[in-house]
Amino acid sequence: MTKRKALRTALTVLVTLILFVLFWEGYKWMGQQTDDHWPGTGFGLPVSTDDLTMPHSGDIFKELTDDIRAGRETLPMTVYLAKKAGFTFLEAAIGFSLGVIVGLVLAIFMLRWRFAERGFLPWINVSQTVPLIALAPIVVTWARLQGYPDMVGISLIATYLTFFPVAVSGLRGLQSPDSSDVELMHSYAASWSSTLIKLRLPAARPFLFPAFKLAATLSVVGSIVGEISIGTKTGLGRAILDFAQRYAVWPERLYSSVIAASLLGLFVFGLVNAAEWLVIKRGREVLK
Amino acid sequence: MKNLRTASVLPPVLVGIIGLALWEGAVTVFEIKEFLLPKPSSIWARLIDEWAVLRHATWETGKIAISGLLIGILLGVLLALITNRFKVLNDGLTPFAIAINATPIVALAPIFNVWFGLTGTFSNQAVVIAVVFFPVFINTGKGLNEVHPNEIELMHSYASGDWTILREVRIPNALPFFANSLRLAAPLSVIAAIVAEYFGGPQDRIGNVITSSAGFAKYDVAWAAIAMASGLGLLLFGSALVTERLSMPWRISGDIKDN
Amino acid sequence: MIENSENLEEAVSIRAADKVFNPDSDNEVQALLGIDLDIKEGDFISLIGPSGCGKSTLLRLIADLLVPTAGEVKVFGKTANQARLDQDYGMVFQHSGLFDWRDVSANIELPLELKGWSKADRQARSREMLELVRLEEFKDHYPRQLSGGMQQRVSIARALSFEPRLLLMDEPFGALDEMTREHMQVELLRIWRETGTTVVFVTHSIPEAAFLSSKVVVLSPRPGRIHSEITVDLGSRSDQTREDPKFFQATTEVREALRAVEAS
Amino acid sequence: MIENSENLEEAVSIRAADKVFNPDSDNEVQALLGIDLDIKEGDFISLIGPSGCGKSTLLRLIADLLVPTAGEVKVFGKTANQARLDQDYGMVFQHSGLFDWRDVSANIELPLELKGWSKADRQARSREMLELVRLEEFKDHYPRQLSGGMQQRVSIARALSFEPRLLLMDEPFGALDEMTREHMQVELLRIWRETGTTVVFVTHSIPEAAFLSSKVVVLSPRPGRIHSEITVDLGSRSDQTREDPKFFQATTEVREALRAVEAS
Amino acid sequence: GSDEAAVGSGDCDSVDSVSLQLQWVTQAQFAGYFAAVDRGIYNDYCLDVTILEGGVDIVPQQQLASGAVDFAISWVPKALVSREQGADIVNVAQVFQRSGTLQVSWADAGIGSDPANLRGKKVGNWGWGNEFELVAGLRDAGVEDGSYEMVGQSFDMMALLNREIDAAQAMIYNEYAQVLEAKNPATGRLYEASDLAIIDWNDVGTAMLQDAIWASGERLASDPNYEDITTRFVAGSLEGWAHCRDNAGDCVDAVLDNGSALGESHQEWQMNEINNLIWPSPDGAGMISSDAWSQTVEVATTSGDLQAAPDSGAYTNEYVEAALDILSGKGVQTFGSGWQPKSVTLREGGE
Ligand SMILES: Nc1ncnc2c1ncn2[C@@H]1O[C@H](COP(=O)(O)OP(=O)(O)OP(=O)(O)O)[C@@H](O)[C@H]1O
Ligand SMILES: Nc1ncnc2c1ncn2[C@@H]1O[C@H](COP(=O)(O)OP(=O)(O)OP(=O)(O)O)[C@@H](O)[C@H]1O
Ligand SMILES: [Mg+2]
Ligand SMILES: [Mg+2]
Repeated sequence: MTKRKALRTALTVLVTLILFVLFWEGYKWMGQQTDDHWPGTGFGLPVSTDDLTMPHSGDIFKELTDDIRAGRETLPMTVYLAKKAGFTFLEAAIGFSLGVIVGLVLAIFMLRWRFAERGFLPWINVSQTVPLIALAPIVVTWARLQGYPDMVGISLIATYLTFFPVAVSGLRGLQSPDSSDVELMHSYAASWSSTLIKLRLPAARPFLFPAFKLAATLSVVGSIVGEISIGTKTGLGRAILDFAQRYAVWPERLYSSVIAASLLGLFVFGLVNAAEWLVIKRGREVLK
Repeated sequence: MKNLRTASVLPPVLVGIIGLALWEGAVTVFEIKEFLLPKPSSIWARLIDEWAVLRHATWETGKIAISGLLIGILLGVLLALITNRFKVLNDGLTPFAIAINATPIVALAPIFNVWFGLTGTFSNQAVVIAVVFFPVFINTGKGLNEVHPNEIELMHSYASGDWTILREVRIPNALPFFANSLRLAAPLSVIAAIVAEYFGGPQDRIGNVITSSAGFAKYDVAWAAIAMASGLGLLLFGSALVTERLSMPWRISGDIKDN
Repeated sequence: MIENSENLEEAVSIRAADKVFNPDSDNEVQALLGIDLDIKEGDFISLIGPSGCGKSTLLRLIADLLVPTAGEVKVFGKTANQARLDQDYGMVFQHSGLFDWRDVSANIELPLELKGWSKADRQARSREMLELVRLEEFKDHYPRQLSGGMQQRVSIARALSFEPRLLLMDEPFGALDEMTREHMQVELLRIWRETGTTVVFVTHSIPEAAFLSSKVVVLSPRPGRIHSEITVDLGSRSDQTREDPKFFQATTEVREALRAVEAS
Repeated sequence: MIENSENLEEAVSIRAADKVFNPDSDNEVQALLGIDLDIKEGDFISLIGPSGCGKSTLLRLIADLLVPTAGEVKVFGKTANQARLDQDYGMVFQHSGLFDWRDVSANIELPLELKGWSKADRQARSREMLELVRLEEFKDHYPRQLSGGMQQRVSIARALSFEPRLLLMDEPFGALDEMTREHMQVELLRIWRETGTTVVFVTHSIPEAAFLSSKVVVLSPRPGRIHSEITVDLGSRSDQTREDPKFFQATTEVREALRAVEAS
Repeated sequence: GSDEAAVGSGDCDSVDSVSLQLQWVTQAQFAGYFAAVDRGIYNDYCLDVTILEGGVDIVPQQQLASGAVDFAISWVPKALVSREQGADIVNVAQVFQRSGTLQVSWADAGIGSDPANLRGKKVGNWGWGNEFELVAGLRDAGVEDGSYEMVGQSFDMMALLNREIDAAQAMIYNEYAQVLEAKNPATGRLYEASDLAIIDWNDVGTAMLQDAIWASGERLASDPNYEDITTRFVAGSLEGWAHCRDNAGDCVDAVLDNGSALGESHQEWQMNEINNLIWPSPDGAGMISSDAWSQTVEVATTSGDLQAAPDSGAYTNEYVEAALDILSGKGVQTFGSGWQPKSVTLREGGE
């Protein structure tokens, strides 16, 4: 049953992908015929269809198999991007772990003191409107003065993006148990901390996992942005920056690096999905 | 009621004041250089000095953020409605929505600049739309989908068709989910608009004020601009909350648990 | 229109109805098997039986919310589908199923709105209905501001608003406490008497079935079949009836039928 | 330790207890007023009364989940607080309150875990308890995989696991259908007889109160007071008892007391 | 440290670790430093140099002033504004003697090489302080504020290629080459220099000093060891640049080895143009010419970007002079008087 469903999903994704490519090429073809106008009218198309603005999808995929010089060696683009993605994944993983810890600590802090909840929650929101450009120098300077590599600074930037959904949803999750469940723990004369560990944290999991999924993609975004912001030798962010600078001469490369970033995002999303299944759902299906 | 309002306004204000005081104190005591992290008092001074420029820049950026936000919301809701109607699309499109969401703005902005042009506003609006659209689409879709089967059965018992069910059940049911997505999307629209401005376009916007002052390590001006941006974000967040309250009278009046 | 040859006094008539869920799959369930049931106009029928025996399924067959796998269901001599399209019945679910976003009178007016009644007519009818269920003062409240019992009364008012000839109720009082429940039972009987509708009532409660019905239908599970039908005659019932030995005897009779069902 | 002068046979003794919620504010509620109640060891007491009359509040006072505004509550001669810290009672809530993420035996072991029992001891005890409530085969199931009645039995097993001398139950069978409910009542009586604990049982159901209790305490609302105490003596009860005229008489007595309460 | 006689000989008692912050990612613009690391030149000066690449949000002079790095590469005007903000930094070697910034337009647009023709045009620039020369040039040409439209550019040259803007800012060693590596859809061949017109600020007279090595003023004043390191670092760097002048191909390799994603012909072009900005150095490489310095300060103060002229501590030739002494002792040619730019052929995509 679930196998069949997975197969169907994979199939629909594939079909959507094919439709998307057909749409891309169809639009491009139409624009080429009509000199970027809607057929039969004088109205211009919103996006022009030359090979620089919209490279052929085939060229983009072909780019993935072409070689690129990376330092002392020359690699196929897929391997090159995979290596960069691996590095970014590492940063994202650190950022994600730290973000989850910070988010949970904040959530627990706000759970414990109602005043803290009211006082901090709006500011946690405000924090996300502060652009990284103001924070990156502080983070990097701090990390460098401590003697840490820049990768730590990048992970901290990822942390800054990931802690937010975890703190907000975590708080809601920790507050989710029924008052009767809390009373039950109270009736056992359980301490605040054992109530937290035995009741609130497990009860928060249905709220936490969606937040983790969001946080996971955000940790990738944060790492890429951090790489671009701080500057590293490697990572997908670096690839995107390099290729973005060279868009005018080699647009296919930017597209392929963006595709790599999206795939990495999907991958971490999938990882959290799998973790959720392991932690919450396995063995607990309701037998009908 | 009045009591409630002070109770919900006082703590954040207090925390804000204490936070700023700690910030000011830390910069002073640890002799943190102002070109790294300026004092709130210097930021305030710059805010006053540069008010005319900042106000204009905030207004220009605000227009892009708000229009992008509105279009993004519209698009998200529309797509949610369509995928709800045609379930197959949902399976196919959700992974793409996730993929777009996992694509950082810095990667999208250069491409959108090429697609939609550098000199107009649409390339930046498109970045805002791409960022806003995702939470609206996912949440609203969830709200439209997760309807109590009883309510559907009730409508069937009235011999209602899909459209009536959509209007009478699914849409009202999705409102709280939609409202929740607005809370997320509102601050996001501001940051997206600002970051998009780093990649070119007209130069009288808040993102340019931030980059050009940060480029010389004039971080007091940069932070003054950020304060304006945060204000804009808070304003949009507040509007989202007000819209939520106005559009769902049954929620505030009924929820005893909320108090 | 082809005149139907069946007796028009028959409100519901079910012949050899089967219902199989998820046929030909791993989790096939034979929910109902060979159901024959006739309900006369003006009857008050209760369906009772262990959990999962198919009570709700049977009610949904009558409501045309489910289609029988075999056999036929007629309502007022028409197909169940036609009866649904004609809005011949009103339905009350276990959970009141009110829409949170509509206030009390808007909830009651919902079916009338869908039928295209004018605003004035709708308001007049909803006022009438609110009077019937004694909630006049609460017309502008939202469901969440009402107690469970009040919500259930609104739900009944909604089902009655367009004067259906048949009322289908799936454990409508399940969520209420005993005192409110007993009160609602008396109310329902009053409404039934006043409006003369036919009622099919699903319940888990033996005293409730005995107190309300002119006939109690006991179902046996796996697959759901009709085990027995018990006719009750308590005359005109009031709260006093519950202390009447005849009522006590009726409950005992139903209980024994149920015990036989469970044992089998 | 100061020796307590009260009779040690008294399991619960409440003197002139008041409970006011949100005192001195707009939404002040006088939930209980001047409650005097003595419960002997080994008693089975039911609390019954209209919704909102303060039954749950009274139970929570005994459990020290709430503190009385005035008056005193003693449990086994100690303060209620001391009794809670000593884990002298087990509590069962209306909704089973099992933790979804723990399987059946882990749920039962929860209070033992909190008391720091060793793993082996916990497992031994949970096996014993599962036997008592007849769910041995379900030890590895998760709550959602069980029916409501089974969940409620797990919840009772959990409350009994550390052998409390007092069992406080707040409408434990409220969510069950009538047949399961009657079955659970018989089970509860068996457990009560076998373990000899004292039970304080909140219910909405008149037959349930009459069937289970050695004494039914009827509360009147706004503010909650004790209206009357009705002693019931049905001897050793079984399913047959429900068809016994003595049972019928007891229910009638309770119903009349309740009606008097509602009228006032 | 090392004793006087041994400086630059690779004969070290101990090695000092030093970090250098660049303004941008690895490319031939920084070839001298990469070559000095990879070819062991810094080792000869008993230095272990770590090069930190720049990022979009990293301000090198700020990293230097906050103590996170030991030296930084930054443009003079930007660094001076930061200095006015309280960053205690000193220019210790002016590596680029000339400005590499151009304003590029299409030959057929009629803008040519005269900034006055930018009136009424859409003028691209990067912001971030890269626009000083442009603004000053327009002012000097009598093009008043508001009579042209300033438009921010992305990193790439698409806005010019799509003719969305009339003139784009470009570094002669990078973006300008990018245009020449792109295919002209009309001809199917690469664009040629004749398709383009350039405004060169060196010719207009508003050019400002660009890449220089900056050191911490506070540490120079208080730490003799840092002074010593500064001299050795400047010497090693200049030797690296001299190496690149004489062995351009080797330096392109060093840059590519360090992971630049730019293609080989593009890097060759860049190396050639960078050399052209450094050599010849009439006063010796790295020497800060007071004329060029004054022009830079004047342009920046007139525009108001700088409030006042910096104090005399903003630059010093003390360390360059010491370094040049060492280099001449080693026989390194530091004037480059015989320098002649080569002609580099760009291939499609810069490969
Ligand atoms: N939509 C469905 N899909 C599959 N099986 C179903 C479905 N609805 C009901 N069933 C199965 O059909 C049988 C009868 O269910 P039904 O809900 O009619 O019982 P019921 O008598 O109303 O029980 P209860 O008293 O618990 O409400 C059960 O075994 C149930 O699991
Ligand atoms: N935490 C509380 N805060 C304020 N008022 C409360 C609180 N708990 C209970 N009350 C009020 O106290 C009164 C008694 O409530 P209680 O829950 O004890 O009634 P009950 O008899 O258990 O009712 P039910 O049968 O509906 O469970 C009610 O009016 C209720 O609204
Ligand atoms: Mg049912
Ligand atoms: Mg209660």
